[in-house]
Amino acid sequence: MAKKIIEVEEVVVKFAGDSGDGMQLTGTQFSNTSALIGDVVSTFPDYPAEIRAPQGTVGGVSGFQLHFGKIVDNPGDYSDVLVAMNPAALKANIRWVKDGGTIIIDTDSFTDKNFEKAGCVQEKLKEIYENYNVIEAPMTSLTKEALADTGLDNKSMARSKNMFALGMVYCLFDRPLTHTEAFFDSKFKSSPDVAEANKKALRHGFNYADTIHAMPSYRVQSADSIEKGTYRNMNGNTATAWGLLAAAEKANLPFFLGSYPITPASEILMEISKRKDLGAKSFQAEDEIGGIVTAIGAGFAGSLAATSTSGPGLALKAEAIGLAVITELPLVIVNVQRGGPSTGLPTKTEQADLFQALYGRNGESPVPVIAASTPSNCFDYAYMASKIALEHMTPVLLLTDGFLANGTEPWKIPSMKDMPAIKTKLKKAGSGEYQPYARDPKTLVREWAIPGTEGYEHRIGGLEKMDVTGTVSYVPENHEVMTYHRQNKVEKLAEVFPELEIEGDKTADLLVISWGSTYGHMTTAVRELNKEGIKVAHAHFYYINPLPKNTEEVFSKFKKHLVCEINLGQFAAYLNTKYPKFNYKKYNKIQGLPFTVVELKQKFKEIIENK
Amino acid sequence: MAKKIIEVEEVVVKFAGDSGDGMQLTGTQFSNTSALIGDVVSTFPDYPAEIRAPQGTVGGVSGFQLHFGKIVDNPGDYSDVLVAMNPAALKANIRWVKDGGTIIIDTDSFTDKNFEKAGCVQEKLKEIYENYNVIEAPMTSLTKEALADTGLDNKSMARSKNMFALGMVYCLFDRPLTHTEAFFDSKFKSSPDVAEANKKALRHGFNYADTIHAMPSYRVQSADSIEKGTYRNMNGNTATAWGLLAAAEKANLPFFLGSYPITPASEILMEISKRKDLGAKSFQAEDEIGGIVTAIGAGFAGSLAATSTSGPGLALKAEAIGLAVITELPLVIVNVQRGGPSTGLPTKTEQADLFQALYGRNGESPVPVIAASTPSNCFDYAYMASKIALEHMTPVLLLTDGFLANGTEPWKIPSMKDMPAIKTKLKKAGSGEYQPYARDPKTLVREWAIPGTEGYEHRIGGLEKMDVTGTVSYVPENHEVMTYHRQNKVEKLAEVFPELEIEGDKTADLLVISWGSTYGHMTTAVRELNKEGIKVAHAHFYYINPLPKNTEEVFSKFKKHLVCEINLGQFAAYLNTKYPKFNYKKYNKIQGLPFTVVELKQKFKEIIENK
Amino acid sequence: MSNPTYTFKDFKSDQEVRWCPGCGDTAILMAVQKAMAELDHKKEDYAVVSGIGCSSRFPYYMNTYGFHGIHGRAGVLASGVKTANPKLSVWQITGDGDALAIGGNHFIHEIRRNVNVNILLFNNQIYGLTKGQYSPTSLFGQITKTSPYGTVEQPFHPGELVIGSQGKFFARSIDSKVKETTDILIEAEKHIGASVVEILQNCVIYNDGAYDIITSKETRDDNQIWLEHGKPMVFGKDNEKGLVLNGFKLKVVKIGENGIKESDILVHDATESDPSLHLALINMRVKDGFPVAFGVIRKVKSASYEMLVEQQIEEVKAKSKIKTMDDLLHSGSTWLVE
Amino acid sequence: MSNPTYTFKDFKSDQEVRWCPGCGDTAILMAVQKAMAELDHKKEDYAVVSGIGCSSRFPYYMNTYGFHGIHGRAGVLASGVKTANPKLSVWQITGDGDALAIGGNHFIHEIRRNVNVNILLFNNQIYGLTKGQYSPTSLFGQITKTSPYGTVEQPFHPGELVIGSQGKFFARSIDSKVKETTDILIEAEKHIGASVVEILQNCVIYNDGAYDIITSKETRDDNQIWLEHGKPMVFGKDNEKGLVLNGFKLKVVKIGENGIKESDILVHDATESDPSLHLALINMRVKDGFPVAFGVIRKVKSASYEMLVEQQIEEVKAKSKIKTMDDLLHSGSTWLVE
Ligand SMILES: Cc1ncc(C[n+]2csc(CCOP(=O)(O)OP(=O)(O)O)c2C)c(N)n1
Ligand SMILES: Cc1ncc(C[n+]2csc(CCOP(=O)(O)OP(=O)(O)O)c2C)c(N)n1
Ligand code: SF4
Ligand code: SF4
Ligand SMILES: [Mg+2]
Ligand SMILES: [Mg+2]
Repeated sequence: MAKKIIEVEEVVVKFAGDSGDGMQLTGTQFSNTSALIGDVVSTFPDYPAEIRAPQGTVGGVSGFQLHFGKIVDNPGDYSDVLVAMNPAALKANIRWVKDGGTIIIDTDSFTDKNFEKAGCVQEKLKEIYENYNVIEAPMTSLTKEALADTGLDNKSMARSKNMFALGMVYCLFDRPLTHTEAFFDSKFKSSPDVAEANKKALRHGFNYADTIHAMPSYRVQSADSIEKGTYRNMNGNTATAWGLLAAAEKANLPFFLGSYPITPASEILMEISKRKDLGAKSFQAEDEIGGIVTAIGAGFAGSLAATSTSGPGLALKAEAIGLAVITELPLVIVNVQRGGPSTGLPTKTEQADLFQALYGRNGESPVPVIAASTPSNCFDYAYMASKIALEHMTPVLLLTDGFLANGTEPWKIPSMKDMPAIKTKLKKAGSGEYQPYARDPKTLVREWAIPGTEGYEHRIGGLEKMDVTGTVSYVPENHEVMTYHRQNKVEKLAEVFPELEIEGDKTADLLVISWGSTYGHMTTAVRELNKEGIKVAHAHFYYINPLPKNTEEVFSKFKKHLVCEINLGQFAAYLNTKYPKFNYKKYNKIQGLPFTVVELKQKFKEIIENK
Repeated sequence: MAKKIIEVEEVVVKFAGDSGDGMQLTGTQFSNTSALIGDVVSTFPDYPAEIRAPQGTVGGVSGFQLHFGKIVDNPGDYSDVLVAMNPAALKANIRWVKDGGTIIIDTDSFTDKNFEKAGCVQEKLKEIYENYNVIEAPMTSLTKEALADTGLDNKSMARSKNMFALGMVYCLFDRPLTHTEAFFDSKFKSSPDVAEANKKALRHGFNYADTIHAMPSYRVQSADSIEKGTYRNMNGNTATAWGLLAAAEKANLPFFLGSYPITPASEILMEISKRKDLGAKSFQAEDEIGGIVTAIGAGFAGSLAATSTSGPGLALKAEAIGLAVITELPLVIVNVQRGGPSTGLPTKTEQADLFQALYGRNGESPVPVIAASTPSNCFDYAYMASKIALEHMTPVLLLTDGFLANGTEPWKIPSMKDMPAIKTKLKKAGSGEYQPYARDPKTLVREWAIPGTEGYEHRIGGLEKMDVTGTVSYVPENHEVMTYHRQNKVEKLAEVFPELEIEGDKTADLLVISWGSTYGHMTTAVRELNKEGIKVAHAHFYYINPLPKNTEEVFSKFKKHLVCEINLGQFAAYLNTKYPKFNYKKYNKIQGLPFTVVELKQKFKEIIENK
Repeated sequence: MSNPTYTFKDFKSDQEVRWCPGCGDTAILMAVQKAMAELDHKKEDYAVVSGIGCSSRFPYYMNTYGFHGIHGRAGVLASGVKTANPKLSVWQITGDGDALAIGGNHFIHEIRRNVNVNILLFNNQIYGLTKGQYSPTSLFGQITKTSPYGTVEQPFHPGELVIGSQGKFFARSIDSKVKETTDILIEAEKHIGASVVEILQNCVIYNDGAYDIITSKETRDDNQIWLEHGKPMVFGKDNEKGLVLNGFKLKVVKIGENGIKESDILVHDATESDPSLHLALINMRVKDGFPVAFGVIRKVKSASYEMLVEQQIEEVKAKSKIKTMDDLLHSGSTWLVE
Repeated sequence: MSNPTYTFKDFKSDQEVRWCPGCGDTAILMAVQKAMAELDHKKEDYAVVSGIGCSSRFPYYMNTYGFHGIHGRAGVLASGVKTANPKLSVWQITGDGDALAIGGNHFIHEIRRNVNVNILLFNNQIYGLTKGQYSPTSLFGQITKTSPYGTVEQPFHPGELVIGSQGKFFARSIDSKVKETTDILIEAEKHIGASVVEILQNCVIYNDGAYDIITSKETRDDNQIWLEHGKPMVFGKDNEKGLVLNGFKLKVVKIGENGIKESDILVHDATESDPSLHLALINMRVKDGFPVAFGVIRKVKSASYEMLVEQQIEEVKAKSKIKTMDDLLHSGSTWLVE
């Protein structure tokens, strides 16, 4: 796959609407606020060509584009976020929105009449929904509703909808409202009700975006020379859903998802529920426990079964994961991490469920853990998770996070025939003796006889089972035998997992270490430093339990080891349990946000210099 | 507290009943079976003095005592397990049962009439229930029921109840039935129905003990010279319940337990539900989640609140523990570990929930973890857990296990006035301004204003909160601040935790390391080796998160470190995350059983010799 | 000590209400604040607890003690608070997802135990906060984010589930009817035991108009019946329609037609302990030609859990010799080592 | 392909039955084995799943595919198996603790969804496996290991909860009545949708005699009524008693007394979709002077969840252009890089 970079250090936002919609004011407010909190900002207002173009037409669209971030030196070409107050604004600006970007629309003005005025058709919208992260808001009516008790007339109320829009964008980027509020207070000193109305609309917009768990789409772009092929945009949650479906098709098994909605994982369930066309079954359970246990039931019955959730939901599934471990059934558990603890910051990203994924169960219950690193490779790792689950008869935990789930990037469409084969452990009727816990001596994997298969009736369950025969057993030594079987079965996966690779300058003293969604920022930081002549190497982990078998060997080649994570150092602690001989330094950030390349580079340099 | 040793390497069992009850046969079968699986056995049959003493009288009691284990050279003085087929048998033998030992009685024969014959009164039984682990079984009727379809007459059926009793004892000690089955097959070759009946009764007894989750009481005895004072017998679960109650009384708070029954933790709930006399409230919830969340509610409302469970239940509580972490409410979570994963070996002991206790939650959610080491010090650590929870406004996890829960030992009764003071963080009405998340700068602890207190109305919850004020906040930097506050608050406990102590020979090269219920075996093994002139030192951990602040210093004094656990090495892995510079060797056992002193000594010697 | 008098404003917290403009939750907030102002508790004695959902943000907007819990656990949070301190007036705010999906078990057990909590179920027939997936009260066939081809599940009827769980108090209201809701809430608070108030709540974003057939100007007179204990069950623009028994079923009749007199109309008895008729009233639906029942449908006296707990404690305390921890420590068999 | 004929012995597994001698579970095991032998499925098409409890050890004793799950999750385990493979005959074994305490939520949702599973609820009004704590069906005031002074909670009535959850099939039987239980189980299996069969089960160890008042020789004729669809609701030694309507309530009458004729007696209609009368039948209790109802009390036709899922899949498949994963990958907007 082509290398990717992530450029969330700088963001381009465009506000677009009718000339009367107050887009210039809106844009100015946003840039001032950004500047005040320390961003570099570059702006580009574009007024309609005609002075008095008819309302609602493309000619009448007024726009304000701004580019903000740590290092910014132009107003940007393509925007990450477009606010379109009407169809004309959308039509005029859509081709300048980055693939997979976020588009916020005022649904109230997306009427047939306005489409007509803009000279385009409603149908067009559908396509846009597919390729962008569209956030809908009936801004006009919500603003009116919000201001209903201000005593303002209808028109004046509607005029504040630009502030509603601004509030939403403030929410997406965690901007404080204070600057704009102060602006209105001073501007409308003499008519405090107008000031109040605008501030109210602003706050309501902010709250609205918060309430509906609106999230910005993280944009990811291919950087290196692009391979030939057919491409599409892909976000992490859809990629995950599709990866699972692809594995089921390849393995020639029905697919079953048992799940319960939770931000930011709900889209996986939403996507699978669309896929009735491929025969996929989605079971929206009453809770997360129901989600995983129906999946375990479906796995027992012969489906490729999965469950999808985020941190609080994973906590609820802990007991049932243990059941899948001891019954040695295939199951994929997708955890889309978000900011914690508890409900925490549900719409933000974090990598703090690693400990939970590795250790969050009673007893000795080992589970393979793998992690995707870009939105589109969620497809590959969801596929791999399924392959491991089916070939090794084990639950597998796939970690993604809010950053990947909502991130979008162009993706070269794979062909199903090129996907690696999946050889299930299905026991065919009439294929000789069956012992539920007899194992392949090399991989320690048991066979899968599913209900409906004549002659292989047997019982499984959560009580410890006798080696080979699978009857209930309390024999002390047998428990030890089975505990090691389960442990070794997972550890042996290191034999089939790909080896750890090093990117960047292999002669460096410093190896920076990462896993999961930090890949893009890490690799960019390393590449940029290398270009600047600073030596640094990078090891990124996709396979976490077990670790790639050459890990120790790779680590040994470097003098310094820096583990970078969006948590307080969970992977670093885990590495200590496996390879304690290295002295891991840590770089952590826990703000619900990804790293920035700038801060990474600075940290790397610091470490390199402090020899 | 006096040093304790645990002598589960050898067990004394006595079968006692009427002369006609077949106790000699029963005892012989047990000793033969034990010998066959490799135990050393010493037996002592004692027949009634009179040849034909009246049925049911003390004079007519026939007994068979046997002592088995790894090192045994007499039939034992006091028995660990007494099987009493009638009141006379109980009366005759009760004073030879070790304090807190297990007594299995055939309730069918404990009739008024039989009590009269034995010359004692029903009431006596009550006392026995208090001081021993009594396992009831209507053996006569269950045996008859089991043999109902054998065609045997009533009397012949009843005669097999000794085999039912034997089956129960086999179950308690995981003995195979095969030897006794073979014995009957050959003895009653000519009347296979009789053989069948006896085997059936045997199996039913075994299954019965299994079904009702019957567990042997582990016996623990004081070894060193006994301190003056008033003593009583104490088992781990009662001690835990009483420790919690004592803390509530000392802190002058109401006590609330939210719980759901689960082996081997149910007795804590059972004991608290008896304690209405002390005003304790026990809430038997619909599930474990209800158990902990009612407790969180009670903590919010101003009680010392606790929840008790075992591994699978702890898994279900994971999400709610996170809520207690982020709301910073006092809460004690008791986890009585059992054999896992999943349902695993519910009646057996294990130490494999350490990872879960430390890491089993979403997000960064640190919780202090402490562990008791003997049945009676469950009282002290339950008390300490409560003290930490109340003084530091945090959930605290107390780990015990099946071995402690069911273990009994003599215990010097403390006086409430000598228990350490507990200073709650309760905010009194009219005591100035209140900010929910303002903290004591030294300990980082917040104050506790409870509903009903005038003027301090405020809101808490699972979303990230603004530092100091406690309003909902999504500000990135604030999340980082709060995450570190929570982390540091727990880490600062090392300041108040007692330092790690070393027992045994401080000049040794080898430091053996342990935590939790292995203390007794470890300390005995160390002392015995020291007596033999072999140098070995011992560090036992009661405080696990955070670790005592002198841990590294203590470890540095030794060349070799051996971590011994009843799991696959969880504490060793945890130590690696904290002090990776030591090379921890591991000794693990995972058979649902405690270590034996013999195997520990052997292992220690091995390590010492392989320099 | 007499309680201060309050106005609803005393119950407004300083946090800005963050629901979507037009969301039915806002009106319910007003009704709760008004009810509390009229009731006889001190402000600090109110505890408002919730789970997770749009509706569950409620406690933040109340100037009382508040606890925003975790998803589905409002019922046990409330039960814990009330059992620990029976003096508090405990209000539980929960959504159709929070109470009936993930929290279904706690909901039915809280009702069975009859914990004296006011349970306000905001039923918008959708998961609002997570952006529009179907809930256990979404209609059969409803198209939502997770049922793009329509659901294949029959919804729960909250009232029916309350009856099935031994419920002693059930009332129904509509978000927009602030006055009626206020009155019902006051009655719910005064009732001892678990009082469930289902409030039909419009989610303007993900399920707008779900109740139009009941609430719209044109249909509301025919499609709503407001029950009052001791009053005949009449409805319609001029109260010209009513309910009568027809074997073991209900039937809508017109007064004056077919010889029906006003005295033939059923009189509402909310206190009847047999649940069958209440169930029939709860189950009336527009699609079957019935008006939907509102008001206090069921209100049956029964001891509440936390009171029985207190009572048992008093009884045991009176009898037991164990009064203190020291007593307990020395109870049973002990021995002296000298 | 005709199915082999079986005897109940074909369904015995080689594992020894480990329940206490005399435990009611043993008789139920026999009834299930007999029912399966009579039914028309192949042995390998039975899946028997359970939660945790004495009763939940059941699958080990059946020579079918079996899954002993975790506590409370029998309902979702069964739902997953059945939804994944609707061809299987799925039997769920669960106790009063497993189904109604920790598993209460899955229980009510499984019923609401109407998943075609046979749900056998072994109600012994106690937690057997964990040695005798009270369960959600334990009687008010019952003394158990966790209620040494008597419980203060009203029990659930499983049938009532089934009704509250939109239940379409509910039957009641007694462990000792193997023949009757067998017949009911066969009817439950043939019913499409969630069929709940509550079996009153005696726990000889922790709650012996809980049902004596219903089952003892002296009282059983007066305290049991076995309902049959289409038959009058009569009971008593000589069928001399019966049930009639009394307003919205039931009443016990004696045929021949007060001018009551046999034709006055209610005729049982299990298929009536309105649940009110079924609820009243379910709620009859000895202490109120009623016999306890047994047999198939409610059996109403309704599409089952997994069938509707299959149907929707077929419909969508027929319409959609996406037939394979490759189609999906190339659907929507794509572009070519050459
Ligand atoms: C354990 C857990 N699972 C899932 C979620 C995601 N979640 C939050 S609110 C909600 C549903 C809300 O629906 P409802 O209770 O009806 O409230 P509404 O938003 O409609 O008022 C869900 C699924 C969560 N926060 N926690
Ligand atoms: C998560 C979890 N919580 C608690 C338990 C302990 N437990 C096992 S069975 C049981 C109750 C059994 O009662 P019931 O379902 O009525 O079955 P019975 O034994 O009476 O047949 C409990 C509480 C468990 N195994 N797992
Ligand atoms: S999404 Fe719906 S329920 Fe939530 S605040 Fe908005 S209108 Fe109300
Ligand atoms: S404890 Fe009760 S329910 Fe369990 S097997 Fe024994 S008799 Fe049956
Ligand atoms: Mg809702
Ligand atoms: Mg039971």
